[in-house]
Amino acid sequence: MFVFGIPLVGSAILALVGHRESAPDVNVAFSLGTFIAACVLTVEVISFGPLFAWDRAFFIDPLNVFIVTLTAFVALSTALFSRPYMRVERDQGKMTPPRLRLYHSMYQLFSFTMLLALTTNNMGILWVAMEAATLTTVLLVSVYRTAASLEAAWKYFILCGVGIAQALFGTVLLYMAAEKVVGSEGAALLWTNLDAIKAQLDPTIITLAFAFLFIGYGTKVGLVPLHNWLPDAHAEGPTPVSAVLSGLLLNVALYAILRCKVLTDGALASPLTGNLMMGFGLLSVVVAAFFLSRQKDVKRMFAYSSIEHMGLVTFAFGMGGPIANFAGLLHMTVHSLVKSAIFFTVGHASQKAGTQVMNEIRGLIKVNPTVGWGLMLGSIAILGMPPFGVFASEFLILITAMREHSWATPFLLLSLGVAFASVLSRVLPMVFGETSVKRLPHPPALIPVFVHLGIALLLGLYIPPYLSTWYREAARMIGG
Amino acid sequence: MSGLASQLINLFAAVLLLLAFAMISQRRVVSLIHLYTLQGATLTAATLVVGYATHQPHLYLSAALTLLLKVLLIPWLLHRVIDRLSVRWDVETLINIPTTMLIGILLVILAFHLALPVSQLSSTIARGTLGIALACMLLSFMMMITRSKAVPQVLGFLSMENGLFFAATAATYGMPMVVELGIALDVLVGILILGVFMFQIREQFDSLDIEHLEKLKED
Amino acid sequence: MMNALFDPAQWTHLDCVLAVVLVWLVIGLAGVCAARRDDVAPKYLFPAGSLFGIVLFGIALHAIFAPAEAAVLPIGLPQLPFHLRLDGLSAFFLMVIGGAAAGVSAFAAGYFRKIEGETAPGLLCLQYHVFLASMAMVVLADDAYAFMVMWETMALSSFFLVTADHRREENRRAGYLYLLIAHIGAIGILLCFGVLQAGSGDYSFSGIRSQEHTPFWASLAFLLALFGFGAKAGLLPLHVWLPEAHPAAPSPVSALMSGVMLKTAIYGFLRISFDLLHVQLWWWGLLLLGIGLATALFGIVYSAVQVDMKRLLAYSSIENIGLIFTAIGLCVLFSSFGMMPMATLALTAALYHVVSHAFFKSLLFVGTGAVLHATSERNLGKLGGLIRYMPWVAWVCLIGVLASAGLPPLSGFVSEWLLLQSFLFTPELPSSFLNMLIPVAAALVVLVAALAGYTMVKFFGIVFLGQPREAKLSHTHDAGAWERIGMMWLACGCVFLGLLPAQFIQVIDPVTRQLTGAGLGDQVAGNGWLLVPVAATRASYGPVIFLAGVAASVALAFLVVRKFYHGRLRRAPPWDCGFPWQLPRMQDTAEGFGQPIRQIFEPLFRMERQLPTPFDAQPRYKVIIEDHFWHWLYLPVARVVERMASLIGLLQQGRISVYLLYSFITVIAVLVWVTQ
Amino acid sequence: MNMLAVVSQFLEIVVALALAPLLTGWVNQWRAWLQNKSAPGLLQPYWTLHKLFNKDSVVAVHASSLFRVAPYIVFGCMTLACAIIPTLSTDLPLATAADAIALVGLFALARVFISLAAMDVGTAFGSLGSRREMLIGFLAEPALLMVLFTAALISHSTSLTLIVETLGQRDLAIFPSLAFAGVAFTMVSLAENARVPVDNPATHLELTMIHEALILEYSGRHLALVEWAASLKLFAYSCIGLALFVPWGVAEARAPMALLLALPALVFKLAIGGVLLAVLETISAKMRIFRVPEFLCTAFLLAVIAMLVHILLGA
Repeated sequence: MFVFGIPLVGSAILALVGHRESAPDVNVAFSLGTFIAACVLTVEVISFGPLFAWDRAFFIDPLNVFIVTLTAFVALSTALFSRPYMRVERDQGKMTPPRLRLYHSMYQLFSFTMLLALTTNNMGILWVAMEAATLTTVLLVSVYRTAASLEAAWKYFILCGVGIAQALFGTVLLYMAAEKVVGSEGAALLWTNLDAIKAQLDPTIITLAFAFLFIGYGTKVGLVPLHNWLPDAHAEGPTPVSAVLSGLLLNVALYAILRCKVLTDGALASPLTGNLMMGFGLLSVVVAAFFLSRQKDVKRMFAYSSIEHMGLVTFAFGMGGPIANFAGLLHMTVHSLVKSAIFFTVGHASQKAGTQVMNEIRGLIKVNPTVGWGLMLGSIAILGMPPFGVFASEFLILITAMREHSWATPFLLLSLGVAFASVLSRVLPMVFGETSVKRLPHPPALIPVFVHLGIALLLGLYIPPYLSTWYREAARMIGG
Repeated sequence: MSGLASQLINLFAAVLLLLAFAMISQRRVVSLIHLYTLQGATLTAATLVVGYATHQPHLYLSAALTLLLKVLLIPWLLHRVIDRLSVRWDVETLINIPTTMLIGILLVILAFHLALPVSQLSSTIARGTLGIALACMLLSFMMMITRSKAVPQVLGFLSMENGLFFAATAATYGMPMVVELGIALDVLVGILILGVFMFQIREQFDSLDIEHLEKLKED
Repeated sequence: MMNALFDPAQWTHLDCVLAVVLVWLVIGLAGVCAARRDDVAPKYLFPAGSLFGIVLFGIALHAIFAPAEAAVLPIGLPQLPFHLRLDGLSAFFLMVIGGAAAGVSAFAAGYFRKIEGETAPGLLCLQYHVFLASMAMVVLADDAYAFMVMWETMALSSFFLVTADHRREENRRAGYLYLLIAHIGAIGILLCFGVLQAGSGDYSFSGIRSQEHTPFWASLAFLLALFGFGAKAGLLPLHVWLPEAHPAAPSPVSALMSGVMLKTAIYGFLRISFDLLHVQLWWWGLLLLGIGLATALFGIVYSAVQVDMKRLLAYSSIENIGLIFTAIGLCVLFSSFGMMPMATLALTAALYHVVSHAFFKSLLFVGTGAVLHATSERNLGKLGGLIRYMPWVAWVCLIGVLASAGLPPLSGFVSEWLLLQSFLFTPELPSSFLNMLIPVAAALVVLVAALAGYTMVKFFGIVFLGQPREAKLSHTHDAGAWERIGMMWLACGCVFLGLLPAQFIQVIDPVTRQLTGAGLGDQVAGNGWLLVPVAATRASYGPVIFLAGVAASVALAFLVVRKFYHGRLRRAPPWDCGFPWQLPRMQDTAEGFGQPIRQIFEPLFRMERQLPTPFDAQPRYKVIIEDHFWHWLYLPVARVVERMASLIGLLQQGRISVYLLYSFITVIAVLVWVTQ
Repeated sequence: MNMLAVVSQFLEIVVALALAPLLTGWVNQWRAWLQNKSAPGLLQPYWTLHKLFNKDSVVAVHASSLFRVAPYIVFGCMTLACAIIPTLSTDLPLATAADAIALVGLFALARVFISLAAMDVGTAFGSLGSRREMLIGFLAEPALLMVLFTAALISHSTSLTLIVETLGQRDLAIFPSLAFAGVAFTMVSLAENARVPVDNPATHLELTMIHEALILEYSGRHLALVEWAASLKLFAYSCIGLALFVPWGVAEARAPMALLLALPALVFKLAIGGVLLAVLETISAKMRIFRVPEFLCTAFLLAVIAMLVHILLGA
């Protein structure tokens, strides 16, 4: 289980040396290691099927292994991106060595908690990991120690803490329901066991449990109206953190919800979970779209776009069925790729302009064409323009919605249109036009951006067969 | 025997609920912390009883944990914080106390109503207590909403945690050990971070009034 | 299979077309790779692209008469790989794309030599060829997903081309408006497909074809298609992007957008309403007729009052699209009453106009491009007298102008002639109400055609004739070799389409057979140079003889005059009415030329005039003409969205207690909801 | 197409070229008489043309070749127009090449060229004239076409020869649609041929002139061609009018005798028409240029009404 061993060690080491000049490279190195381990793991799972570790405390199946790989990958590229970014921050005096040390060790610790949450088989540990993830990211968000970042971190902590508390209560209830069936020992919280006996779980308790779990983890997914921490945290933290928040944390939280959904669906006959998820998903999409149309701060805007897309994914999983689940997983993938890519470019852009206010960022394409085009293409992609992958998943989601829940289609399309208009009208003047800002001391690392966009593009035009089988497997597991 | 135990547990549950109400109605920060300590103590006791009644050794451990954390460590930390920051008063609440109480009662009713079907199914000796735990949770949630200073908010958060613990203990004889440990760790780290935050907030806004924390919004 | 792939002898038409598309993409990539050297793209790549345009033209022309071919590419969604199909309809539009692209690319080779705006020629080359390729793929696509992907790729690439010179704010605005409306239209199309598949979940066109729709769902699909494709084609009231985007783009791109891209919208509309839908209701036809006529009239009237030459042409494109939709509407009307021969006639008119508009409008746009290059002036008020300095461009443009004015014996006239012929059939419709309505429609069509003449005279007269209104114009240079070649190709297109309608209708014949089951080919074939769409006793038109007649009498007159009289000629200054201090600036202006139109059609405009008073120190006359639809449709929508946004903004006022309250209420609500 | 067809076609063109100036002269003479002026001789137009052909043509220094080509093209268009309108016979080879719509297109072609030529010199008058000419044009053309459509609907054909044949064979029934069409047509032809009340060929008053403003820069042979073309246009319009509304006496195919009879009939009809035109011009007053659109819109509406009436009453 190198997968989360590496980052754990990494965080420990970086906690010591994180302030050195070489720290970013060490950071990258550890992320790389994690990624390689994840790839190995993936290969194993693809070849030998689901596997357990440490007497079934850990458990890998197609569903989580694909998120594991994604997480490791995005973590790696973000680490790559943060090398020059943090150097610039340090030169600009925003980051002092102790803060850098904190940042790096927390970064690794964060990816550790992510992977732990993903791979654990124990719903309790899942909760612990999520809470730990919250704590680490709180530190990451507040790393600048500015008034704004403190406020953001405070809100983030309180809101998510409360939310997570709900989730804990849900877990308790789940445990309570489970132990009636399997008796009270630790095994009663192992997801695999629960999955095996989910049909016998008591409906009323499970219903309550899911309600709490959904609200709890839904807070971390950023579903409206539990989303209020999200834009602040994204806007005020360092950009790499915004990238991982959008790209990873939300995914993992959603993953937790999915695990619970599987159990609950097994226990209940009613489409309760589906309806809940569809309702909140739709609400998030619509509200976020309108929020998008009034943003001034670039990172804040893309944070809202994350809310919108998470809502879309939640809606997709809520609809269920092979196509919708497939689409949801696909959308998770492309969203975290594209969104993190966008945050990379945005990071450079705002570093150049020295502000995150969109009206003061102009003519990127002139200063640094790659950043400009990266942001342009990224936004185009995130807005669901073909030939990028986002369109593929949105297409699938929409056609499923048209077939099964046609009442929802107008809302979805309306909000997609509004979102399109809003984001495009902000991004165009930022990318195009004239400007007077100069280049940065450290050349930005833009390979990640274009790698991400490239993959998204590929997924839009051609989904390799093993990938699609893998998605299908996962979709089936979610209960397609 | 178990009858006695369950009565005891119900008693503790009632006490917990009482304390929750008390916390809502309490204005002074110091006494809030005292109440929180009491809550912790009650929780410990309840855990012990349950553990004794059901012969679940690991509950003793968890009771010990609770004692360590919620009766000794955290209150001590909080006391240090408020001494350092010299915030002994939380003058005004956002909603005045009587209204809060009324809403609180409604919440309790709701919680019982929700928990009733569940607790009927529950086979444990502490059947009625789930509703109380839920009620405690909701009450402290409401307390977080109504308080406008940082420390009381944190206290609300913590007592929420207590409610959860009680639920875990009463309804399921506690979570698996590893989970308990994890949760405890999280709570500890959380409270440490919060402490640090309060100092930072203080030095940023030279007050712990979270009305200062309203800059980030949709304008 | 593999060896078939490597042996061109075994290639089907579809393979060839795909090969051309690939080559275009490769050329584009080559442009980026060679971005360092600004002369590679113009010198080699664009000519190559133009060459393959001709190739595509040839293949498509051949494929029209061949049986339909289908293929499935291994790319796309797992559930829905790219289906491709090359049938008569798509081949026809491929021909249009290839033909126009050939000329325009050749012109572009000369045009993109200097860097236009900010985007380097290499990158432009990529965007340009991706644009071409995506248009070709749109007409090939045979399932919803492939269609949507290509459709949006087309919009995206053209959007980047429109914003090529993004330093100007209005260009960015134009690009934004364009992409936005294009995207909203695409949403409409997507919905339309959703309705068409009728819950079967099969999004390949063959699957959609096999569905049966009730009139209600069919009508819904039809309306959605009308909305979606109308947004792209520039139908009222979704036309607003067109006059903004066309001027903003580099001229070859405007030529492609106006000449070809709008036609892909026509293609999509025909594909859905004739191929995928099996029923046709008479009121659809009426609706199309109404919208088409409104668009045509609106377009030409606005075109007549423009002072920017590219805007003028853009509005004239709106007019032509309107005419095409009028013809389609007539066709739908006829076919809904089962009068297939007449439907075929109308459809032929529509398709004929598609091709001729593709040629003459591309020609005119590249003409403006040449002028823009030479003078860097788009404002009619600052041009004039260019026929003396750039005679090539002037005379070639004259052909385009005559064609676009719908004058015999050029291409524009043929399609209008066919359209009017089909109008003359309407009295045979079974519904008297329609019979009463149609003559008015016919009258409007004629009015539009006549106004087109007015507009084109204004365009040509003010740009090329008269005296140069600016001093700098007197040392402008004529177009370069590549530009001339491109323009000549397009001009030849106009002339041939004008002179050989009978022959060209043979090309349209398979398409109409596919769509309406009938064709004019056999009918027309017998009469040699004469075009006899229905019967010799009904109507006939022989452009060649016509031209011969005019030419003969011109020549005769010339010879006779020279023979019996003399050819003496004296040059003298023109008569100055006894006022010798005349300046070129005193010539009639574009505004002046449009003034009668402004007066007659006043209600159609939203004008704000600024008239000088006798006491002004510097008297100035200003008139701003705006589009009503901005104030009727677009601004209100924008306001509504803003209102919603500001309302929603109240949700987030930064107070953490309120946020907690949200969560709290949510918890309670969900709990209450789940427990019952 | 047989010999006779060729002969009649040839004959028509010759007759048109020959008679057109005469018709102009005839109208002018009558107008003068009606206005108690001493009239110019009947053959005056011929002398004018002869004189103009003999003069040098003076061309503006910066006039382009378009300016010099235009008169020939206009002349050619008008000749063709006269060739396809069945005046003497309905058995015309050329008529198959251009039907009623093409005829209107032909007029439009001529108009566009003359207007462009007028703009070419770039004097104030030229562009003013061309603007007014196009203004009249775009209002008159639809009206004319509507008139022709009415006839076409009656005879189920847009080919002029067939229209004339169908109309000619009918007995003296009154077509109400044709009545409307007739009025509309008269108004249109007044406007198209620069006649009072729309334009006054006799004056060179800047504010009012249209046709004269167009050709102001022309002189010598070019002017001669333009003038000749103008009279050809008048001739053509009169012939259309006659063909539509008094189609009797036009020779059917393969009837040599009728062909011989057709000429005097045509001359007679033209003479009457000319007199009527003169009377019309005398009794009506020149209107302001801004009134012209209203005038023509009326014509346009009348023509449309004519079509509607035809569809309504089937006549």
